[in-house]
Amino acid sequence: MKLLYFAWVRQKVGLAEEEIGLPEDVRDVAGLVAFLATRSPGHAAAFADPRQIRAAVNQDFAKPDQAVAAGDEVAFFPPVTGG
Amino acid sequence: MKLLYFAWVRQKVGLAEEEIGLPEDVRDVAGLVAFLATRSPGHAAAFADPRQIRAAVNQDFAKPDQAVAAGDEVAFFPPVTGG
Amino acid sequence: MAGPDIRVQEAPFDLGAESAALSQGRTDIGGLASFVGLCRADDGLAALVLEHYPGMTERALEKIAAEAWARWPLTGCTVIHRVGRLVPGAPIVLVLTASAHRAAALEACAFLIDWLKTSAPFWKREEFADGRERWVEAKASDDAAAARWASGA
Amino acid sequence: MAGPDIRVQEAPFDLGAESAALSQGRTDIGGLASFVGLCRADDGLAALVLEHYPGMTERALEKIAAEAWARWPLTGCTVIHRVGRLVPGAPIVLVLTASAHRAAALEACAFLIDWLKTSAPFWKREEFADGRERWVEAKASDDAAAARWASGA
Repeated sequence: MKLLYFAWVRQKVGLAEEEIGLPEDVRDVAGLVAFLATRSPGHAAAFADPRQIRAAVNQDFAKPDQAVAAGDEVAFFPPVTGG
Repeated sequence: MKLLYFAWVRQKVGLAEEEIGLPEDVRDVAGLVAFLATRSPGHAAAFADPRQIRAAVNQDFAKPDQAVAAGDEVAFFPPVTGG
Repeated sequence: MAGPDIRVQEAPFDLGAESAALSQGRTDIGGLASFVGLCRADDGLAALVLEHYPGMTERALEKIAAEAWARWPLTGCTVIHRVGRLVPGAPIVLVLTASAHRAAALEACAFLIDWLKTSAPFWKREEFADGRERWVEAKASDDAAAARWASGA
Repeated sequence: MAGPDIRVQEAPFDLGAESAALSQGRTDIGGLASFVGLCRADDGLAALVLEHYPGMTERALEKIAAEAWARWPLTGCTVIHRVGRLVPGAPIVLVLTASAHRAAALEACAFLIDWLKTSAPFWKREEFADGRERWVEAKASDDAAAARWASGA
């Protein structure tokens, strides 16, 4: 699975992107967030408050209960502030 | 009194402006319209339907009951269509 | 900027130049909204001839712009309305509003163009390719658009 | 015009040139509305750094613009959003809409900028003169502005 991080999520994780093997028991965005929070102190800091995190699966905004699969591109970021 | 005409009011009257002596019994815009309608066939055509006419007294939009005096500049025109 | 900049002129205007004039060298503007009204070639229109009431027209525009200036926290406001003979494709009117905040700029711009349509002494005559002429009639929809603002919408 | 023209770029844009590109040679446009968002120098801001999600950002802008295109009878629509490091006074975003009718152009322009604020993957980091940095937080007022359109207002 390809993971992308943006804004302060990227800064806290310390990576702009990474490839991971998706654990069998991770089925949705919320589960992926919980799993990622255990990967490193940086990940833990980035995902400490899941309410601050937004996600996109294959470049579409995704809710916490959206399903994820091994071939997906999943991105995590703060609420957007364009315009 | 200085009178100004615009758009089709000007075309029907056949004048862009004229100076008139204000009859004593003409006290407001509606009275002035009724008086002007008697001045010439052109005036009569222009002022045939007072509902189609708008007025300004001293360059402010004016209602039919607005008072007019000899020194005023009074303009007549159709509803505006700018923008 | 001391207040709104109002012009009634025959000459064309330049949106880019007017917008730059409002924003150049400033760092307090968050949003710049503009509206340009253009002459359409409906029904074989050859030209629009715009007539105005010199003196009163400028006063009416100043008054409308001063009202927008009082109602929204604007940092700049330019209104240019052309008169004379305009061919299809030609720009007729420019409204440009600047503010620290986007909503103020957008609302003031819409307010100004709605009021210009109903409250400024301009008259449009249409000249058609076949020689016909017709004075444009005021639209009830324009009155309704302007009235929205009066009711505080 | 086949549809909206969407660009995400580091380079500045030119309102006058973009507006001319939408209207030049056409006689079916009655109104051209635009909004330019600029970088303000609030609180000693030295620069805004705009990050985006290449690929998704363009898709999101295409989707928002296609929605505006479907909802209003537009004859042209240009959306340009800059990324990278922008100093106070620099233009950040341009929304330009053209239509036969002014209300459609004005409404589509306001709709697009409201949705851009809440639905396009951009993130702003503020850099201050004293070395501090801060990620801009999403505003509830922006969500409210975007939600207005969803309710059919």
